[in-house]
Amino acid sequence: MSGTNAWLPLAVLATSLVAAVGIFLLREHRHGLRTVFNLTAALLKLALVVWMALGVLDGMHYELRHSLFEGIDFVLRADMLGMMFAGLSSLLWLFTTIYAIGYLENAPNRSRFFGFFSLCVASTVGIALAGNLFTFFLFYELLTLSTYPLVVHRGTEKALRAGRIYLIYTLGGGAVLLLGLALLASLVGEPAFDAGATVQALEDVDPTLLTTIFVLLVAGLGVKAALIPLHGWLPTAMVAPAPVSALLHAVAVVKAGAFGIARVVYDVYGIEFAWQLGLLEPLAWLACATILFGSIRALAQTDLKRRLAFSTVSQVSYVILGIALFGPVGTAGGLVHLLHQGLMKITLFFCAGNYAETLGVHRIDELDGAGRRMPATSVAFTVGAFGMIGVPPLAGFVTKWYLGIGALDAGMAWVVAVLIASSLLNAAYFLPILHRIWFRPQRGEWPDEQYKQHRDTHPLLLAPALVTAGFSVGAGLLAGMPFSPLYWAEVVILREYLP
Amino acid sequence: MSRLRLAAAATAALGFALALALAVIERPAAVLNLPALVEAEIAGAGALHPITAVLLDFRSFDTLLEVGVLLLAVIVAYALREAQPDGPDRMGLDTPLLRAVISLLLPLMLLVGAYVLWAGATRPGGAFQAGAILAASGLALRLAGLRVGGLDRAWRVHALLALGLAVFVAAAVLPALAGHAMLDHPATLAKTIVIVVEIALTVSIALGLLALFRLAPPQVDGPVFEDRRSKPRGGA
Amino acid sequence: MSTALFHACIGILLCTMGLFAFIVHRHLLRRLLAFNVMGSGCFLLLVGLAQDGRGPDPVPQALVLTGIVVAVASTALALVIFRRWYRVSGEGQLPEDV
Amino acid sequence: MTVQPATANLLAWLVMLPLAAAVLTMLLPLRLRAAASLVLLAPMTLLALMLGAALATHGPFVLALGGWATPLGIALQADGPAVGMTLLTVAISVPCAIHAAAYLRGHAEAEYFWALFWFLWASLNTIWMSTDIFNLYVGIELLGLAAVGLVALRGDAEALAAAMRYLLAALLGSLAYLIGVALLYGGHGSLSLAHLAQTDHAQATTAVALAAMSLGLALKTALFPLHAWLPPAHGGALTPVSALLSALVIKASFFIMLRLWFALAPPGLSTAATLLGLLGAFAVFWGGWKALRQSRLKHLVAYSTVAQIGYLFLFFPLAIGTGEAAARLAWDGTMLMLISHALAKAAMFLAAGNLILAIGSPRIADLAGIGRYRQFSLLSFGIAGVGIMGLPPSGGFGAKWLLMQSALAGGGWLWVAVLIGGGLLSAAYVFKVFRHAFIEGPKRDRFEDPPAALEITALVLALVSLMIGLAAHGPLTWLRLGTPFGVSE
Repeated sequence: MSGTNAWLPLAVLATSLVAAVGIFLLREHRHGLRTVFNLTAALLKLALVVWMALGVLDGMHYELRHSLFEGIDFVLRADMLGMMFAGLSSLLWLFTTIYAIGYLENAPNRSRFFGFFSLCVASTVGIALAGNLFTFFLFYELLTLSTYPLVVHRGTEKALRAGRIYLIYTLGGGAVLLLGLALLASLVGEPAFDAGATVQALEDVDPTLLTTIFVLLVAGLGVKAALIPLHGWLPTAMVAPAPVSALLHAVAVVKAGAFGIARVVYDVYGIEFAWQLGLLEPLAWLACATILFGSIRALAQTDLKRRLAFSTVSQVSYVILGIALFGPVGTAGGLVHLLHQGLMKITLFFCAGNYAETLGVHRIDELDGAGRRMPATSVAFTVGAFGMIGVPPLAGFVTKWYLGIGALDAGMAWVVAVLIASSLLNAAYFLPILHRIWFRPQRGEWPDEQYKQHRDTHPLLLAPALVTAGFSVGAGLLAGMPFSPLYWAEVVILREYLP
Repeated sequence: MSRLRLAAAATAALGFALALALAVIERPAAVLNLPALVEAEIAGAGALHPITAVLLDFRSFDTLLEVGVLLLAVIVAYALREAQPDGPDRMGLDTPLLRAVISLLLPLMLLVGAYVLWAGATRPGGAFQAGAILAASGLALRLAGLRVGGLDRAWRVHALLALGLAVFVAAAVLPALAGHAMLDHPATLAKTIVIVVEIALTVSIALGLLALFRLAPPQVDGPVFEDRRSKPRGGA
Repeated sequence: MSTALFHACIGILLCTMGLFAFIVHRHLLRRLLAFNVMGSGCFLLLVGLAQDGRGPDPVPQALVLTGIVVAVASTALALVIFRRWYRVSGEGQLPEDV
Repeated sequence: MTVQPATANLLAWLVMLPLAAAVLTMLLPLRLRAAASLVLLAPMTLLALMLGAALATHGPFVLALGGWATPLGIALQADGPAVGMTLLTVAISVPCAIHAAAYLRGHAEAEYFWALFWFLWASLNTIWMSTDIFNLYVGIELLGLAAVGLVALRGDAEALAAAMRYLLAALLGSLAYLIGVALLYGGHGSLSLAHLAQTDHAQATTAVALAAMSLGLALKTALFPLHAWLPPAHGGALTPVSALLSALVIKASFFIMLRLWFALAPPGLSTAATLLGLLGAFAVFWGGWKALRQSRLKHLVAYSTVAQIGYLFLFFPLAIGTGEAAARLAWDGTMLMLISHALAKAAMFLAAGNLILAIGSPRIADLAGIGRYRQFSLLSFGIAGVGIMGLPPSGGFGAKWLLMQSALAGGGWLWVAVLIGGGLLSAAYVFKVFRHAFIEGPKRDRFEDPPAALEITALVLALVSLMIGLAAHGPLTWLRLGTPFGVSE
């Protein structure tokens, strides 16, 4: 293995780590330099990830190994699944950074914010590149730590409460995950992402113990993936600034949980072994319950961001559902939704942030007539909402289609009913919003109108929303083309799960 | 005093005594005969009296640290000293009778101290005993309201206090500079070194004990202590 | 029982008494006295036990000399701190646990 | 292994130089004491590094002081743990000294701080290296008195009471230890650990001696329920003193305990070991709970030390009566815990002291608003907190991982629960500080600015405590040299 191949994963990690350190050291008023740091790191990371992803596609092997203790290594490795997640987060990080620069203009504590912001993405990429469950756990906990200051960023009583709840859930989840991990390590040594080897090592082990470990791992990861009943932190964390919500819901946190479950099912236990142990069907049940529960709760919310939050609870479980469906099509549906949900949900949060920043609108019933004041933002929001509902040809439709077929393949026809019910619920909570935006007249003054000189809103806020909206249209329309999310998901399946 | 505490103390003390008694009764016969070893090696040591040989040669490292402990106690006492140093006016009794007695006793005490130091080489005695006697004579002087003129300067007192440890450390280090193990004095010099160290120790121990007494003066009145720190600092 | 063993037993007795007093009393001077009683007991035990049935042994005697200096230094230090504490607070004992 | 006297003498130089420095800093004019001490840090560091190199080339070796071999004389030894701890002492003392030089500038406490500091260092090095149980006694007395003196330096009523309480505990602990020495010498006629290790341990005398010594040392280490002296002493001392005490001083008595148990533990001692482990477990929860309830920042950190000490004592049940693999993992975990706690806790105390300087108040509630203005101090506190919470990638996490693996290998589910539960509890009290620090409000916007030397030393220690988790493999292999765990590989 050549030197660069070992150092490339580290370089990807280092881009945002170095940026984080640099930003921490900057004085608060050095806005220009901080922006340069932020954008350079984001672009550089994206370029490196794309380069590495193409390399992986060509069959290159990128691995960095460093011995931590006897028998436990710190491993950074690029594989297809990891690159998929790394690609998603570095792409969305770029947009979120741009958005955050616009959003936080003139706000205090920007050094701290962007420092932890970079640290957060470094952890996410670390999660994507982790070559064994131990390394995964390192970054998973680092993610918890680096998101806390972002959640409490506003420093209000509500924000601090949300931060406390966030910590209780995530650190608790981390502890459960650690327990599962430690048990697993005591059985197999290094818990490598190598399902074949693990299965061999686990052959003689009591299935009850294996099930316990699986439950512990999934429970620990399920906190971040917001599986019921571990989802409580997500709606509370809505008090954070909009870019942080985007980070939590689309780029990093919930995705890290879902991605972790994918790793556990595919790379630690192996999907066949997990199926044999009978672990997948309960997971599917749990995912379906979360999907329906999230949607029903979303219906009842009057706060726009809270409705979106419960929508996330529901949508992330599509990913889990896809993972729990035994068979390539279901897997494809789940993995592709990892990307699709990210694109769509980030669009929605950018838009919700724009409404709040530009008009001071937080509640859904204040949105009447927003389409006329902010047409571009509203178009982006509409795209995201239709995508979530699963209207063809948008990205969400592709997911649901594959999940449905996958469910039939796996012999779980009832899942299709859940999917239909969920889509109806999605429609039920998104369409009224769209109706208010486009078809209701404005009711008096906006609560707190800013950017009056702009036709819509500040360009730094608008552009990211439009671009991600465009991506979610593209991901659906061009699903059959090379390098689309679906293409990647299929490559992952072909390369790694169906030898 | 609560009954509970009494009971707890009694139980603890009783258990402790029983365990010790058990340990004493059950103790094995020692395999090793250290006194015989001391006897065998004493010719190569720096003193003829076995206790002095153990203290200042075989286990001189212990003694070195012990001198450190004493100096350390004096340093802490200095660090915590009163804002105004106590003078003879606060400590001395200054009665003619006391003066007379002390003027008679003092030469004798100094003589005994010197003898005890010298005797340490061959029979019970040595630096600590001599130092204690000298400290007692110094104390007697202080009580009579007399001061030793040369000891009014803090630096001089400090230097004499540190003398013992300084000389001992120097004696420890010298063989190392000559390529031997630390504290390993060549047989020809061992006796001289031991004597030099003993004299230095005697001075420092005497002064140290005296300083400890002086720095915790036995009066209850006097001004209440004023905070001596230059500016307050958050923390406690 | 040899003299040495007798010394050791007295040592145990002193240690026990010292420990009891150390726990029972709150006044710092009493506790310091208790500590010194314990210390003496300990030295007696050290010398007595070593010399029982084995004749005079210079090693424990030397150890005890060292131990005495250490004990004197510790007691003196304790008294210095006690005096200062007494001056500052007017109390002869430590405040109960916070 | 025999080595040149010059090499073996490195061990003694590491005690003599600080003693000489203590004398020097006592005699120098006031204004030169700090400067001289800072200059002397360089040769101390160099000596420790040379000792490390000597161990790496020659393997473990001993120095017979005065040329008298044991059991007649006293020997100092260089094995993995001894040299490791010596290096750790350098790693903690150097930043603390730099911090103290800045912290004490212009304060009356600076007058004798330096002499006490050097005595402390000399006694620590003695304890790491000595193989003679009576010499260890003199060592812990020197250490205890130096530590008490440092606590008392502040001179106010609270500091004096804390020092007095600490002194009483230290004296009682030393006496318990000395009784053990008397029994061992009475029973075996030797004071050398190496000789004592070869004696028959299966009788009451050794057991009682070990029990008395362990009790005394546990009191000095502040193991629950003997910890009452620690929070006022560590919480109330001057900041650099708190850091030194929590990082190193309590570790010294624990270290002696480890040495004794290696040399003397009679077979079938798992009950006593379990008892120590249980006390450790209680310490973890009680210390954590009390830390959470504190309203003063440094007292919170001090109670955190009470909790973290508990983890160290898990070593006994994990290593005694379990398999070889479990014992080895327990040793690695305990050493890593000791090192990373030392680094992280020193960093945390220094950072806490800086925060206190910045807000001008010892109370946690007064931190409100500091998150915006003095993020640097807060960052150091946070990084150190990662180590205390045992979250990755810190050394604290690595230690917990190893201890957990050891517990799982030996089937000790209880200890796993302690490790995980204790981690959550520590997260609760660390984040309590942050919850207050992040409050934004109109309360205040003026904070003092601590000198850069104070901030940088805290940050450097914190970063080292974080990074040690990623670079632990080498040091851990090294720390096994000359111990019962150093066999394989």
